[in-house]
Amino acid sequence: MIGYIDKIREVSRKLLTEEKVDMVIGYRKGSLPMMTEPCFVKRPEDVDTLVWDSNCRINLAAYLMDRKEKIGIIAKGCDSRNIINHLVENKIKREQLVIIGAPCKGMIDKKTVTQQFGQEIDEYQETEDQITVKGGGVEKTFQKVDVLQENCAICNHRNPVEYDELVGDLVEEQVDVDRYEDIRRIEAMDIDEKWNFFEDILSTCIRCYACRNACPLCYCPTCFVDESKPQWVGKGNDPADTRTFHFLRAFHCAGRCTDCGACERACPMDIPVRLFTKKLGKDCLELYGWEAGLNPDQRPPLDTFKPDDPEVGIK
Amino acid sequence: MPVRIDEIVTETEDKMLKTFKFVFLNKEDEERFQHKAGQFAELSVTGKGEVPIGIASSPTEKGYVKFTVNKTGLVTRYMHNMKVGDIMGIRGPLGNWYPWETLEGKNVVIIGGGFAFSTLRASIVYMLANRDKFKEIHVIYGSRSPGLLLYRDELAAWEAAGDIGMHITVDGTDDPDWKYNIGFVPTITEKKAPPADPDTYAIVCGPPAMIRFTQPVLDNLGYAHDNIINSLEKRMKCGIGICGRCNIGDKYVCKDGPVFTLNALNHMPGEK
Amino acid sequence: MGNLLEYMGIERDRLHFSWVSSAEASKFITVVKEVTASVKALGPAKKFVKDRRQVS
Amino acid sequence: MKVIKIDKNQWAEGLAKLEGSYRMFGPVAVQGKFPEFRELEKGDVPNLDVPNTHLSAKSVVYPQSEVMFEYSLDEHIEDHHLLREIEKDYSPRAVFGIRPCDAAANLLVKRNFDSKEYRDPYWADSFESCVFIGHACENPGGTCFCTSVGFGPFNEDGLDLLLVNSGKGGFLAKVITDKGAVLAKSAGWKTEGDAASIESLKKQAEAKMSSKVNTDQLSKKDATALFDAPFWEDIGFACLNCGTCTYSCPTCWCFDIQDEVKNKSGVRMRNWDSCMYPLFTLEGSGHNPRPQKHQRVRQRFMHKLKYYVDKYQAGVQCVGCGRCVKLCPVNIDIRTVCEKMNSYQPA
Repeated sequence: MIGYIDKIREVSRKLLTEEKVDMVIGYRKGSLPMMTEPCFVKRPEDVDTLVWDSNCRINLAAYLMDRKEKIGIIAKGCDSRNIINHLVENKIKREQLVIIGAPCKGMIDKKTVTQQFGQEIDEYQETEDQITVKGGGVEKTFQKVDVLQENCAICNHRNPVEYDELVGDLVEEQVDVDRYEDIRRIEAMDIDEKWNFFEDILSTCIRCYACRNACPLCYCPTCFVDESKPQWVGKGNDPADTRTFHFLRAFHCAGRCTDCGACERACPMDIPVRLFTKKLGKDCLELYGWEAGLNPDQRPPLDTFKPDDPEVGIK
Repeated sequence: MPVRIDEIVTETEDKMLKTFKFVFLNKEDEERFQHKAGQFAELSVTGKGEVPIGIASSPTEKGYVKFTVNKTGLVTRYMHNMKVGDIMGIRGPLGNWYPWETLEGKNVVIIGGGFAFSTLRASIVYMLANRDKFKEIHVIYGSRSPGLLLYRDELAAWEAAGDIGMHITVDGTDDPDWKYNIGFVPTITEKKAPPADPDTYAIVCGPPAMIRFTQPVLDNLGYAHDNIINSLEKRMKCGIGICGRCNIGDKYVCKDGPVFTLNALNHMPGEK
Repeated sequence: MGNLLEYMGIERDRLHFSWVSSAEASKFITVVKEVTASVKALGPAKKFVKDRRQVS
Repeated sequence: MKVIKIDKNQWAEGLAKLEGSYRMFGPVAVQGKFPEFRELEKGDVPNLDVPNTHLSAKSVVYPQSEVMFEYSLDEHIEDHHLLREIEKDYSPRAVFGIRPCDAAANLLVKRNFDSKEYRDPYWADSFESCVFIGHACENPGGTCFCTSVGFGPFNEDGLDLLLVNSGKGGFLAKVITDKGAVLAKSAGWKTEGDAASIESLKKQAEAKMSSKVNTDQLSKKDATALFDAPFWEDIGFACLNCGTCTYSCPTCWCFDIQDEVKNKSGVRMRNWDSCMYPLFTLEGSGHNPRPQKHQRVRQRFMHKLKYYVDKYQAGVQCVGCGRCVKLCPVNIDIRTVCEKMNSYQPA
């Protein structure tokens, strides 16, 4: 994965020079160690600003919505699945896109590394399997597999699902991952335990809606929380309103969420909001055998009806 | 300031605009509410919220205040279902006003369109009550059709009185008895506006498209940008310049505006 | 929806789904009886209830 | 100015004494959660070991949700549909361990909420009820740049007392205002301390500041030229409009006003709002003067680094706490943006 960048720049330069695309969406170096910043490149001579490392966490599909240009876009497994979502939901046209596939072995979780390092990180380096961080006169090396983002660690679609170019060899998919261990643990709780569990994790929510805004699925012109006629949910930080928001947001992502982790990454309070969306992912998988963003020609389960759909709880 | 709804008049045939006449519950509030034409106030409906609306009555009309309210959002929709006698609130007056200190002794042409005519009505009534303080007064007012004109009875009365030049226009009509102009406001402005003069001021208030197309007309006529006065609109909440949303550059439309000369607007970032 | 509500800690029996045609009067009665009975059995909802917010 | 020495025991005793006469606020660190700034529960002590709270301390003076009025919609009640003022608790508050950046931020925000023209009673009353006991930063973080915006790790603006670690759980406290002196007296802190050692610690801390930003040219720039500068699309591209920067910022003050009704009784409240959201400026007509996300990003930076500068002639609306830099999920960095604005020359 470490060597992708030459190929990324080469492909981008070619696409821009031959005017096959108006812009390439990728990542550039961040101002902080272990950070990259999503960016666009419009001129072939600027492609060298593009970078690639294990900090390219952001889901670039979030930047495609309603764009009119022809776009080259770098896509990991999750990005490509969200691009497919956009195609299915008519948010962008396939002809507009040149998907530059980047088979992914998972992105590093900066929060985990910072926590385990226990110091402010001043410098960062990585090799194929390891990362090394320095700061405060201390240096520490981690195995990448130990510090992946949680959603990357349990990812079973690391290769781009759809692509026009490929910047590296396809990687082996993880087959034996248990994606829903945490969900089952909650499912096993009794009803009040469940309630209190979520009451606790949502107690720090500041209702900034960062999870929604960062989500590549959340593109409604007016979100239900912003509606005033009628007003579905109160705008203060009352726990009942907060929970209503999280519950409904998750439900709006049912059958669409690719577990890209954008919501949790954006949450300034580190609330594990994926616990909601993953539950719905699990239900969709178990009830309808569905995983989102794998096929641009297939409608998602919640907007189709089949006579043999399981009728859960319908009397 | 608590007020009671004293009268509700449906202004337009699409029933989207109603004029509310409020009387203050407390006499002291009435005395404290000293406004000038061009200002606005926040109308408050408990349980729904507040909405910033231009004051349609002139300070010379005593004992009540009037607001013309377009049915759009949560509060205005609710207001359209309220009845005479209902209690609500007014917070104001807020914002600045048309520069009456400057306008005295000058020619004034008022150019308005659609339902943005309410503070212009206040201005006209105010000027008529102080008619000797102003030189020539012209009013160019247009709407899409005759049924959408606000204050039709008053328009007719002003026209009949003859001490101001009234130029009413509609974009189009199939009414054979329509006796006024037909054409867009910019076109009528071109024909009817008085010639530019350092002593002639234009007050322009209307939908963005009207303002955009009237501007070149006034430029052609030679109006200096200091002599063109605009009134702006923004989403507002506090009305006193502290909640942060209605700024253009370092000016808050609710407090430093809504009235700006075009010259001032030219020196502000283009976020209108 | 029921799944997610239950997952969050809302009693399953507070939410019911049913298909009832306009011609199925007796089914409608049965369903309503069932719903009211199961909700009554649960008692008043204590979750998702908004208290008067505290004044700070 | 007086300097007092407080040892570990005196500190604990003092806090206990103050508990009776002040509402106590301070940083609290709960295992597994971010350190936050809030009102202390009885017997809790402020945790002064945390580098800085995750979100700013602005909520002490300016809570995220605050009820302003209440009313009844029940027509049987005499004052139905009329707003009633709410009794508020503005008894003295002791705010322990606020960092100099957050304390200075209050003064910046004060220009908005408590000016010659308008005095916001909720903000101003609550601000005036506070005694701010600051905690100097001996080890500023890598994203801190307070010294670049006119403040510093030992800055005293907006503080009544400044605590400096003196080892072994004790402090040196610099008395800055009378309010601070009164608090120190009622806590029983009176041993004279060494003012010179504070000065030397201050120099050491300032020397550790690694991040520097230039703001000197901002006031000279033309606002419309900066507004029309070509770099905004590039700066704003990555932004997800998540609003984290505004909610974590100690100097962001924008709010929204909302009514909430339950049965027949309702309240009018205000909540923090954010210029990152499209709804912030959406007008009733459907027109939005800032429909694009880069326009909203531009607004935030222009407000902090240009409009505020022009309006008050008192520097930028930023105290260099670095929270937005650290928390931004896409690494938009106000320092980079500021440099771009500061060095911008229109073509």
